[in-house]
Amino acid sequence: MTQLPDGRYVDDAPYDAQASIQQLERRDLDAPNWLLIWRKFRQHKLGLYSGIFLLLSYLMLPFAGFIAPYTPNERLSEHLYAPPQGVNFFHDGAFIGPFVYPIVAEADMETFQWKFVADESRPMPLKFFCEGGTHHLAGLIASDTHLFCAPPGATLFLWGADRLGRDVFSRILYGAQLSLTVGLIGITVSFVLGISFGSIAGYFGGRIDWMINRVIEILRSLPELPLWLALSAAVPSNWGPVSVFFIISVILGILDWPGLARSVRAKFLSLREEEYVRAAEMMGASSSRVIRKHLLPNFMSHLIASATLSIPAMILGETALSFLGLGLRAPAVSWGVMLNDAQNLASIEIYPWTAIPMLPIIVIVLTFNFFGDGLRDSLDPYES
Amino acid sequence: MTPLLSVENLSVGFGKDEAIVRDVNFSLNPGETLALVGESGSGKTVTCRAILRILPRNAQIRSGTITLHRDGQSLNLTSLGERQLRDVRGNQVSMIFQEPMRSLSPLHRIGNQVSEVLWLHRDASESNAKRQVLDTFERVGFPDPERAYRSYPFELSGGMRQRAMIAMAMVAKPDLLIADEPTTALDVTTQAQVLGLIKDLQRETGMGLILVTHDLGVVANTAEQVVVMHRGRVMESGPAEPLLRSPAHPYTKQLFNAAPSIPAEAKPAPPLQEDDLILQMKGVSKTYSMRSGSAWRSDTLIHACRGIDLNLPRGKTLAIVGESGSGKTTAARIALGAEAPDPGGQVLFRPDPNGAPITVHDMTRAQRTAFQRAAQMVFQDPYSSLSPRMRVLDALTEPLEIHGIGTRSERRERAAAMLQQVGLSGDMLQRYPHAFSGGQRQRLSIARAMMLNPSLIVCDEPTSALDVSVQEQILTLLEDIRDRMNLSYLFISHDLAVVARIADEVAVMRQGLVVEQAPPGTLFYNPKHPYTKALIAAQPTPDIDRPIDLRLVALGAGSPESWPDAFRFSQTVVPSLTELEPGHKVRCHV
Amino acid sequence: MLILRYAIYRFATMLLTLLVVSVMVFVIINLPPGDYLSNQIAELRASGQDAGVAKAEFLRKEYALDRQLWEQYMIWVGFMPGPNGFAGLVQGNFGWSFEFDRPVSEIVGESLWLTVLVNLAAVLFVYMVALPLGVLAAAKSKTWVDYTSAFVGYLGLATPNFLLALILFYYGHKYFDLPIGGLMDPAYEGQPMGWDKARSILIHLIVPTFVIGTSGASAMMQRLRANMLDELGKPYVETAIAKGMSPSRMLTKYPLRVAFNPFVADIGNLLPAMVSGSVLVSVVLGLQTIGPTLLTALKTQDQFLSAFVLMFVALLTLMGTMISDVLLVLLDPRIRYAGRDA
Amino acid sequence: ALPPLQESSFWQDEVTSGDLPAVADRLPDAPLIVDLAAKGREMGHQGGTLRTMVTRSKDIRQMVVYGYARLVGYDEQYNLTPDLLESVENENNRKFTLHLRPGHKWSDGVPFTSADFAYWWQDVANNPELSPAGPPDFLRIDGELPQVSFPDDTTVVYQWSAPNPSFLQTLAQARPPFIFRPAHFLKQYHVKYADPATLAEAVEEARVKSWAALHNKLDNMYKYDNSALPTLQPWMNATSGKKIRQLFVRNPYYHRIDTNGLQLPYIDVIEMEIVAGGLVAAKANAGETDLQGRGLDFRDISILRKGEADGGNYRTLLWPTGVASQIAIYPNLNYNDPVWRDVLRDVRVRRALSLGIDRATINRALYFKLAKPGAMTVLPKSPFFDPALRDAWAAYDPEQANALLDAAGLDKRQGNGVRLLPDGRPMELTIETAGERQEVENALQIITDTWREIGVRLVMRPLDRDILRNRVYSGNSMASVWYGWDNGIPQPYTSPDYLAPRQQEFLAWPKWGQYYQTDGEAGEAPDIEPALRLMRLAHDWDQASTDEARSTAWREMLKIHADQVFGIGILAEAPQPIVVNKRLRNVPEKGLWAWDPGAHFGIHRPDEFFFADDD
Ligand SMILES: Nc1ncnc2c1ncn2[C@@H]1O[C@H](COP(=O)(O)OP(=O)(O)OP(=O)(O)O)[C@@H](O)[C@H]1O
Ligand SMILES: Nc1ncnc2c1ncn2[C@@H]1O[C@H](COP(=O)(O)OP(=O)(O)OP(=O)(O)O)[C@@H](O)[C@H]1O
Ligand SMILES: [Mg+2]
Ligand SMILES: [Mg+2]
Repeated sequence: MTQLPDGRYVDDAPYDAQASIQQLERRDLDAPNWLLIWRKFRQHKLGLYSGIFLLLSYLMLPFAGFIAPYTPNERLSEHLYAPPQGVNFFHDGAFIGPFVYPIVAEADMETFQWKFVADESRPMPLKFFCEGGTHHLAGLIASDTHLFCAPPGATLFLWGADRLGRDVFSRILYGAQLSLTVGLIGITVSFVLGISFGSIAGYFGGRIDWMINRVIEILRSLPELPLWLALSAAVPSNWGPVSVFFIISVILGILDWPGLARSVRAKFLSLREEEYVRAAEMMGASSSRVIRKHLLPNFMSHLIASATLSIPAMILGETALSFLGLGLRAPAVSWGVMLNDAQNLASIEIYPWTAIPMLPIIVIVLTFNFFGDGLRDSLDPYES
Repeated sequence: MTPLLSVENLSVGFGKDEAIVRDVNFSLNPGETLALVGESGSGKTVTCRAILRILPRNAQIRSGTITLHRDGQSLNLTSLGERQLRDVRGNQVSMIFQEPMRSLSPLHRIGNQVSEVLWLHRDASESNAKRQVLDTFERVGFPDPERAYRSYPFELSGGMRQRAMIAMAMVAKPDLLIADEPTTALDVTTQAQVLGLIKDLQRETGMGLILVTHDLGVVANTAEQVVVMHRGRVMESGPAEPLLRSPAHPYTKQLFNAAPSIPAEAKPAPPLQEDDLILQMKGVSKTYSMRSGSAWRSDTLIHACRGIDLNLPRGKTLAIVGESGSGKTTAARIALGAEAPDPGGQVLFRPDPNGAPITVHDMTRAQRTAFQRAAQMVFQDPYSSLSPRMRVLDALTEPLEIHGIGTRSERRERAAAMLQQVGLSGDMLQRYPHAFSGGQRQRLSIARAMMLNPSLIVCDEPTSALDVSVQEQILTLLEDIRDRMNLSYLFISHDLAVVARIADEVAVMRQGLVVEQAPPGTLFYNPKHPYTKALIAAQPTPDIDRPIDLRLVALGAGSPESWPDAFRFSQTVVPSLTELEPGHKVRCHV
Repeated sequence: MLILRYAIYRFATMLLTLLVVSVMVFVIINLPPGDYLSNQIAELRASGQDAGVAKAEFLRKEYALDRQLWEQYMIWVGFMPGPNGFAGLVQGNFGWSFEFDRPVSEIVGESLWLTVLVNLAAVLFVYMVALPLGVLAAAKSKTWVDYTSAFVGYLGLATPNFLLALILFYYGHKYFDLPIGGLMDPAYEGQPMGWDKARSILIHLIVPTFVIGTSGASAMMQRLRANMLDELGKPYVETAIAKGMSPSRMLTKYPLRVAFNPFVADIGNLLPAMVSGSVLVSVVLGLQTIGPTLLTALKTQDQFLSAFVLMFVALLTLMGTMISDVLLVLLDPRIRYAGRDA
Repeated sequence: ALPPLQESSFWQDEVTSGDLPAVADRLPDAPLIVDLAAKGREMGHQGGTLRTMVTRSKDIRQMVVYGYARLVGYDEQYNLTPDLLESVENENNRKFTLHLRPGHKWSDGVPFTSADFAYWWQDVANNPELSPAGPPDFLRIDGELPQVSFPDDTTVVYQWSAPNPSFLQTLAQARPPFIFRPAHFLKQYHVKYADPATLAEAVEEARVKSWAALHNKLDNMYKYDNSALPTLQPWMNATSGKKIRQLFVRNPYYHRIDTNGLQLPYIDVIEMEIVAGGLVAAKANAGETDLQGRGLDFRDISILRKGEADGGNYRTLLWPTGVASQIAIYPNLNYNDPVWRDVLRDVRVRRALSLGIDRATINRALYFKLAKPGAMTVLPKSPFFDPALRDAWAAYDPEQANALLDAAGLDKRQGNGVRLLPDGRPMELTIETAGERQEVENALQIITDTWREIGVRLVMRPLDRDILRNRVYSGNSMASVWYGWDNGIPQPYTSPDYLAPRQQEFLAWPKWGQYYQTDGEAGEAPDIEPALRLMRLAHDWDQASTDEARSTAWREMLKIHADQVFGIGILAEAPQPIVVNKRLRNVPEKGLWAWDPGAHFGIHRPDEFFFADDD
């Protein structure tokens, strides 16, 4: 830097008027969009771990029967309401591998509770890759090998047993098969409908908007209650509980979309006035392209949040419906069914482990939330 | 005398990349104007924002100190706590952002957003604030301050929004005003008025001004100090006079050489051949209704365009100049079918010389597709016209994708090439629009319009945010393509020098009307209309010895009622556009 | 002016929709086989008590239940004279509840204000909790504030309402001496409003508000947070910062207003969703709101009562959507409802 | 001779101020004197407020049930004794002469006389506007209505040409047909008696459509929601309108006194609170009730006991329930699907299904072994009880069950072991439930497992109570679960209608029941021998003139049921938790929780319960 006599400063670094413009590596240029998103997503640690957890959970589903020590409806009638049993490793100070103490039930006719006494003198080691009740890998291949099971003569209730002596832990694993899948169908239905109708109404406006809005209004004005009541009478009786549940979640989805559609519509009504939408239209972009590429990305955060929020509602939808005589029932196992059994004071105060299914629901919902958050962040242009 | 603001060794960088602004030093005395000029993308905006610490989330000030001296106190702005900084912002130091459209909240009325500064820092009552704001609105040249007060940003023209921003920054009479290209969207008469206002304020309150601009004429007319930036570094800085007279640094020299100007001795040009018109606008008018806030008051009608007839021959450039808010953008949008004209108006487009014309507002599906491929627009506000969630690559390839042209990699190839042509580097393709400087975005917009090899481009102030050297590059590019591909432009600009250079025909607009129309030579040689004369007089030149003739400006830019009888018009009585000599039309009573 | 015209137009549309809804409501209610009186006769017979049968037979005739369905509809709405002249909805006659053996208006009138009260409390709770928390979670995203509020919210969401209520009641009673169920100490029932009564109502409202409100609050909070995060990067936020606004004021005035758009769209759903959403909660918590009334009415096919409640909820929904449509225009000046090319 | 009477402190003020006559003037000339000592109960004293809960607002009618003031009522041994009546004469079940207590008064002090009976008979039951279908069915014998006469103020005579053996039992029901009305009150609303203008005004005011509607609305002796309506029950409704907490105060004219001369009921006020069904246990646990059976389930026992242990002010009793079966499965013999119908009509199938149930496990899992596993039959308290009937086809014997099913021609099986019907469909037996009781679901869950061993797949389907009923009646449901017979303790005089295919409410033969109930207009005629036999036996009982003959009919009907397994009972006498305040006295330790006969607390006479001063 030089100072000229008239008080000016002049940079004296060499100056090249034609300084080269750096080139981007080709690899980067050709990277498809999802890769760029993935790169950003990777940086969101919480989202990443949540995603991995979810992936593992879903991968586990076909093998739930293998991991669970018991089959879902296996009743150990001598162990009603057995409390959770710890798995120990040291007996009398000596390491002897994972083992449990056998427990015996006694009826207490004063308190009307079962009293369980563990025989602390007889450690019984767990068995691995052992034989147990038949389950179906991926719903197809019958097998009776379990990852681990209770030693003969003892029980293994990691998270206790319920009113009929069924293992809560195993039931939760089996319950995941339904709770993590069927409920999501409803969300999908509701999102597909809500987004399509909402964006059509919001983007096109005018008469289409009027029509869709009237449909929405009418749909929403008719409360669900009578519908459920009518439905519970109309479903053919030879349908299995799972197909009933399936239909119900589809219907839940069908009933659920208007709310989303209205949000989408409202947002699009204002977004469609944005200049970039105009610009795209003037370039000849088709309506569906404008909606997909310009409008929806700007509403993605809301959609992701909404989807995450629907998950607990869908998992628990059946608990509410069971008041009306709908919803899943035994022998089907789902978290909602299990919680339904736990909806009384005794479960809270005396047998708290029967309310354990709340845990996986919360964990799943939270991981979905963090996953969605990561996704949101990696789609957000302002995040670096 | 202690300087009002001193910036020492400032370095700013984004993310983990190398610093974008490096070792910037300058200081500013009270009452003085410091002009920050330089290449588009050189870091002027980032520097200004660093002063108030309003940087994008991923930017950090890497080193340097920024000190504000006030009432004998000195505040280190780089290390000041958030709470104290809040007190500085808008109160002692206020800022005019470069892109006014996006910088205003779309959902609040202009008046509300502007008065807020007074509520916040001056404890003004609502009515008191409103009075002051209306007053400032008047002074920044709003013809109808009341209306502006009630308007939402989208109801205003680009220049009006910019004036609103200016008013917002100035109502509170700060100690230091940072103005980031405050007059890009203003026509020269309004610009002169605004600059005059700023000068007045500086005289009154001793306000310091950092003026970012690319218009060397403005620099010559206003600045005491000049800082020239290039690629994040200060190339040359110092008092304006010596610097302008004899630039020392090669970059400064290059910059000054590139500055266009109105030819001093214009020659009347022959009228334009009008046998092969690519675009024809016949009696186009546009009336907007402005929603009134209350349920009882009826909506206000705004006549944006009134009976516009324009013809654009193939391969030529028709420029529209005129007052801010006179309906230029509106006319352009109507020409491209983005907006429907009031009934009675018609726009005709001829895809090929012998073919039948298409009525732009009544096309079949196939015609529309063809039209949309052939006619493109460069928007006045590039930021808004780029989807914020679309990477530049996608934005550029989108037109090709829509019309199904080329393979994926070909489209990429073309995008990269186009980007280079407008002076941007290929590594920007993966960025989102917000990560660009104003001028860069403008170039993106131009690049996008050219992706499809159109036959007609409507350019709405395509170079307003560009420094003169880049502008030169872009203009050359435009001319080049025009000549090579027989492209036609409808070119809206405020810069008469640019217009003089590129246009084959110029239409001057005022209050929704074309007041004078002629080839540029004729127009600059023999301007007839008082408004045209004012425009020419208000054009600043990068020559300290030729200050703007404010008297002439005031005469022509005043309300039409104050014009000589022959030109006078009012809301209802409008003289017709008469051809005074071949190819030279003036709106006057004959 | 435009808005006024729009509001009037929307109102007319609403009346039309209401008519359509009334037909559908009536049809749906009459969809299940049988009706209240035949069920009741069956029930009476089932328990071997035929004493009440006579009365049921009487009502059947009195309320024209022996006529064609469409005639019943016309009579119900009041477009056609019934056995005792014109007496339908349009004449202000809401019909008779067989289950409660009283005019519908009497039954509904009682629970109506309680419904409004409970839902208002819940809505208030939702807004008072969700608004600040959502904004805060966005402003401080990825901090403990954000994570904690998400966790607590999802905890509320992932617990079945009844279980949540039971837990809150049980431990609330055990440790804080909160009352179990009900909306006020029965002693205050029918008493004029006074300090003690208001206090009693407030205390009784704690758990229900919480139970009904948590899911709504956490849903709104999360969505609001997402929308806010989108807005926070926008340049107009910077302008506001440059003005020197305090963060809270800035956040609420600018980005919140934009982020609020989807919620305004859903205002219409707020009351009706809470009414029907709180039905089950009210049933299990023993709240004397309109929800349980509706459920019993539906189950027992007490048709006039359920039809009226359904119509009422429908009216709320329609008014809600109407209000939200008008609000949207007010909120966002850019919105026009016109079609694409108009 | 009357013991010296004592005035109640509750009404003391009114008596002193002259608003109410003294107790001696309020009682009938011959009040009913209760000998508590003879019943093994304590003498009590007046006063106190008893809190109890119900779950639906219409359940305030439970006060009529608990109050159990009937013309004739059951005592704890299920003998009929006159209660409101001073005496009753029965001539061969054909002529009943009812004698009222002279001086007996309604709760408003107006005498209760045969005019009240006459009003009902002439102006209510036989008024076509009030009763379009005429007098109630139980008064009709083969379509014939009784001759009713009112010889004097205190005598009413009902007379038929054929016997009406259940006339008095019907009057003693938990929900009785009141054959009298407070005429003085209701006449104000009867066209025949009322001043037309006032009546029109009242109709207008009540927003009803006609005088008849108004009369019907006010005439709610059972619903008990009209506090203006005079009553004869021990407590009268003191709260107008429907409230969450309904108060009932002692009836100053109640007709029963104890041997100390204290007018019953002992307890001054009953506070009945309407709460949500799911919260009853929680509130009981919190000590917010003094006497509670309704709304409590056996599964609540542990939490109740825990509340006791935590220092609750109550104790929990366990009473056996009085229904014939706590859980019973009814294969629908009138199911619309012909193949299934034939299968279900095969007695071997029903027996096999019953044999395939592990009742002991269910009892253990659900009732702590406190219930009595067994087929559906009467309870030990009934004279017809026979252990053999209870054990018939009720042992858990999958082998025999399999053999029976094979013999029934269901010997083909699917790969997974499920038997095939004759037409090749798998034997999936759908059992529909009302979805109200969790123990039913749990029991079915256990049955599902054991039935799998006999090759029957059980599909459970919960429905709403009303929907379930409609589906069964229309023949759309294959099988359903409900309680067993309501009356598990029949006596010779109890009509065995419910054992015969005379009622659609017995879910195994809805259409046969309809056929009988509608005189052949709807439904189908029974067409299998055992059903026809039951029909004949029921008729025999109707015609029988001696207890001997009636008992014979009863026994044989029960035998047929046990043999034919029309309803598959699972267990009976399930324990019902009864929460009783520690200070509340005279509540029996072991009672039967039965609706009819029994009226829940009714036959234990809550008017004799009282609060001891301290523990
Ligand atoms: N958020 C961002 N992330 C990364 N790079 C950015 C971001 N914002 C701006 N830049 C880059 O920083 C450089 C300086 O930008 P700046 O806006 O300061 O330029 P400028 O001098 O104001 O240019 P113009 O005259 O065109 O407005 C540009 O090259 C731009 O691409
Ligand atoms: N959507 C709208 N609603 C109401 N008024 C509008 C709308 N758009 C433009 N106007 C008004 O129309 C007039 C012309 O605007 P236009 O944008 O065409 O001006 P311009 O000549 O491009 O000005 P500038 O040079 O400042 O960009 C202005 O007064 C503006 O306020
Ligand atoms: Mg800039
Ligand atoms: Mg413009």
